[in-house]
Amino acid sequence: MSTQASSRDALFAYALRLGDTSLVLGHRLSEWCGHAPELEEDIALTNIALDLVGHARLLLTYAGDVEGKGRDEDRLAYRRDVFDYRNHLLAEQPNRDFGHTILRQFLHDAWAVELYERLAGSADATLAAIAAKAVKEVRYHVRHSGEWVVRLGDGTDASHARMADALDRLWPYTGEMFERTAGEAELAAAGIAVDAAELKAAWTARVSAVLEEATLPRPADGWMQSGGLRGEHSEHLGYLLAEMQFLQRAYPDATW
Amino acid sequence: MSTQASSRDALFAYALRLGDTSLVLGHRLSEWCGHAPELEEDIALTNIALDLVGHARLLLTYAGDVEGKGRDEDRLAYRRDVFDYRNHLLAEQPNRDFGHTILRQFLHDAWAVELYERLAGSADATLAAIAAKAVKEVRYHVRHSGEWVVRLGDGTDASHARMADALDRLWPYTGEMFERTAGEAELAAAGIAVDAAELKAAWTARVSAVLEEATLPRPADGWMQSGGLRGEHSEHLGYLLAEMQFLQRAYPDATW
Amino acid sequence: VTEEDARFQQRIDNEDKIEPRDWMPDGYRRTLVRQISQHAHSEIVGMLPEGNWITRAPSLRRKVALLAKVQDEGGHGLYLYSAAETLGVSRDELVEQLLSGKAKYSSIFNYPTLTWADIGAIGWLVDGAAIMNQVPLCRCSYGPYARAMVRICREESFHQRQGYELMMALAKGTPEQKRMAQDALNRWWWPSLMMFGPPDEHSAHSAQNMAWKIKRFSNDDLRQRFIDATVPQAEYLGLTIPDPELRLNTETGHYEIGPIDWTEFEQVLKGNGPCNRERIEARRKAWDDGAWVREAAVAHARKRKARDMKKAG
Amino acid sequence: VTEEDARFQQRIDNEDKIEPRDWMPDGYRRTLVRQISQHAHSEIVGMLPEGNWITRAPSLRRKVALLAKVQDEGGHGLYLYSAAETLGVSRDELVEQLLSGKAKYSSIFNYPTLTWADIGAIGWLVDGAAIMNQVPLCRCSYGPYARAMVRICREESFHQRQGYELMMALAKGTPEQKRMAQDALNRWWWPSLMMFGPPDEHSAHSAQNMAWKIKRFSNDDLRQRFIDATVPQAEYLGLTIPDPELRLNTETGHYEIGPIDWTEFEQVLKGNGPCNRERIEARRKAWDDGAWVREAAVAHARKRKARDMKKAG
Repeated sequence: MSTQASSRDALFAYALRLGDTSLVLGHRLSEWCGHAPELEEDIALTNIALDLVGHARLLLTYAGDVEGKGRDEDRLAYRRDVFDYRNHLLAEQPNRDFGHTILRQFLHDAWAVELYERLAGSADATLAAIAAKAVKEVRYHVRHSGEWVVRLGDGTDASHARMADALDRLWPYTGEMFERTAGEAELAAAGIAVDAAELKAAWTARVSAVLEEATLPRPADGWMQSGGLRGEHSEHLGYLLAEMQFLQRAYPDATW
Repeated sequence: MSTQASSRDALFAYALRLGDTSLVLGHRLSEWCGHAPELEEDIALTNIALDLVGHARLLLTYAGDVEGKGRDEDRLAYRRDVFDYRNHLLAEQPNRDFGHTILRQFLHDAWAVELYERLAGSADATLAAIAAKAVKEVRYHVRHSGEWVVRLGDGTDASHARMADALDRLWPYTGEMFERTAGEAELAAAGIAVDAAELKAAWTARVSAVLEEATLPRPADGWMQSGGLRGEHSEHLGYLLAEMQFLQRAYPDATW
Repeated sequence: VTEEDARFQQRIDNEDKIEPRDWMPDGYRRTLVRQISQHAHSEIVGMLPEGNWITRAPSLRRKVALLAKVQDEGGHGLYLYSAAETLGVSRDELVEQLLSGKAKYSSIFNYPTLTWADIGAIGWLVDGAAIMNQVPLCRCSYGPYARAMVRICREESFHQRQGYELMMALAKGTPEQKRMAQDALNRWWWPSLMMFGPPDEHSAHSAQNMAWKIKRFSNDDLRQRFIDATVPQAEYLGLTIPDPELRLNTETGHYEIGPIDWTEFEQVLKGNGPCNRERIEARRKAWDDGAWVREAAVAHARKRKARDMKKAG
Repeated sequence: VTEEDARFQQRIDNEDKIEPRDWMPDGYRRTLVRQISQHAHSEIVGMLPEGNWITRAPSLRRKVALLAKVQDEGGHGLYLYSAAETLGVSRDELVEQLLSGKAKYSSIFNYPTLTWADIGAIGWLVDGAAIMNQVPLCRCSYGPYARAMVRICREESFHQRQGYELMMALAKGTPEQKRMAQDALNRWWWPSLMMFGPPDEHSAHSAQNMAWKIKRFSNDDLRQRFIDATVPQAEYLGLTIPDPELRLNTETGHYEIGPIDWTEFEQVLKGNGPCNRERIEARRKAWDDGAWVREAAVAHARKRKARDMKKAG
């Protein structure tokens, strides 16, 4: 019973990690809608945002089912405060310019594609099905964001400088992607989860190749920021949630 | 009974107009805290923000008393959505640069000082007391913001251009200060309120003198924006409220 | 009237489609460029008021629907710019005209979205009015425009149903939601009616555009159709049209409305709407902030081509 | 040791106050400039984490209190820059050093404020620790610094009581509020202990600063005082200090704590704290964005002076 409870907690935490990261990153991308550098890219970013919010819906719904306390996707998305969010810090970093946004996206996508490819073979049928759907979309995302990283890194001097700055800022947030949630190792051993720590090599290879093509030197792995998986976020997430959750908080009894 | 009710409604609306305008403008100023062009000004802007939020507390408390439904200052500040806010549109305009902020402040202060000087003689003892307290502070505000308008208008070419731009943007929001809330004319006739329409001449004289000293041509009175007194705001207010109200909305049962 | 003009008019009268490489009168080309680009700009600027609620959509389902809708509008902008390009004008030129204020876009997008209900009202009323205007354009004499409109109308009518469904959820929801819905209807009703343009007696170009089959119905006719379709929908929602003079004329079967305040319309057209300045500034900022990205993309493509040629050589 | 040095040390030993125009050793001056400006910078940077919650304060009463508190910190910055200026260094130079990263500020402000409870925790713990450090500075041998500290300590202790009262409201509030308070204590406890600096055996300059009466107690002594004062306060709040090894030594009467993770402290010092970059960028942005304002003020003052002289002449 206690083992069952703790493996349920672990699965809940795992689904939240994936769902929250998708939701917050999708939110950040959606902030671009109507404001991108060109119309085609406006449509592309919105498309990726749509996919990510779509993944978040599936994952949060599943998290709610696993938890078994009757919380649905909206309850989880709209009624948790910052310290109950489990997204990667990378996802909540502000958009800054398009270069930062697309690099943040690429660093995430390179992780997500490795993750979902493996998770599609999960012993957990729901996770496997979600991953199988997501991986097709995420393959497109990583190609799209990777191409932009190359274009902007190996574009003009000005664009190269912006991308180098973005890389310098965002790199310290990449370490967290390879941390484990509580119980994740056990879930992985049971064939349910993918152990995030094991994605590091494949991610590094993928990212290195793109950065090289983009003529951007890969930063050394220095001190890494951490905290998202424990609910210790940056100061940015609180503002994001205040905006996102306003209506559900202001009209708690309403159905939309 | 019906007259009494309608004069209560009018007084409620009037107190909200004054209270909401103070609160929203104080909020905007408070966004500068820690970010002003120099330390002395950081302290001065915060001081004015403090005064304005202070006025808002008195006015909203009184509005709640007049309404008689048990709403206190926090209930009114934190639990009304955008269409129940009655502030001037001028107050909610975003800060942009320091020049816009200080000009917005001056255009308001020049109105507030005329208003409170007259309102200090109100037949309503509470409004009279609030106004008597406020007018002392507002006299300092208008001197402070007016001096900055002069300094920046008659400073460098760059500062002059910024102030001219600010004036061009903000002028269409000044007309609303001389509109009346429902029942305001009747309240004014009873010696309770100050009829906003009657402040126009004194405001214009005060503003014209400062603009002249600032070498800024006074814009023609063209089409004026309107709506704040009817709860029809700009798109900015919703974001301001989502941020301001987050904790009260997220934890509705808490006392802070 | 030249012989070419007469032959052209004959083709129009035969309901032939005019295609990009066909001869056409300068006036026809100019009118189409103006109308199609104005329509494209409206789609692009129209992303802003709705985009304003994406980050605040009240459920994930609604958020996804709104994202998809705004994305569709971007897509419509793309088709329409392409249709305009077939008439010999580049997208960059058209964008330049929008940003400089030389080109217009639909005035309706100069109103703010203040509450979530505005998203419903835009779908129901603004898209509804747009469809009334646009369905006849599917039979427009200029082929590329007509074909773009077929696709656009299909998506717009989906948006319109979605908007109505959103209003329904509010109108049947809590008292606060219903109030929000009514408030949105109050604010969007009159501007929606103004979307059909000035009354026929003040409408320029109409006769020529009718003859060219760019326009097939008069402003007032389309407005009346919209009113007749919308009033019962409002009733079904349990919402009140903000017009005390509204009444059904049982003889004609049409709803009659009170006078439209055209001064407001004129002011918004002249740039004095609540959001004119913000809309254009938002587009200009996106364009200016994106300049380095577009330049880098061009520079990279050039580098890549040079490398490929070197390899091939 | 020169005769001047000896005479100076004699004055210090007599508890004389050193004043700006008095002779002083270069090392004394340098140490004071470094310490006072670092202290001033800490006040200014310290406005940011708390300022982060002004727009979200949960009641108007709390909002006013927080605004006033952050304003006080700006005021402390002003006094301290003035005290530093008496040593022959300008405020602009000092600001330059902060913005270039040459000068330090207290590392505690490189942690984020994540919830409202952090505002309470900062008042209670961070201001509490600051007071422990600062009260002895009211007797510092350098007069202007000592006098500034008297005023600052009075205000800080008001802030500290306010912070504790805020924590009390949370700790006695709803379960969610209590959880928020505990979470804040968990995150701020160890960084607060690190505010006293490295353990005595690793602390540079200490002996000289003690002799000069710039410093009067060792880091570990002050840290222990803080722990002894704070642990019972946490108990009174019903909150748990996040240290499983914490225990009261009944013989010494002091609380003993588990080992402090100095690697984290080192990383934050080195610039790798959660907010180092953001804090300095926020200050730099304020400074850069304000350049035109400061320039205009100077230009205007010059114009005015020229006009006044013309009038007078």
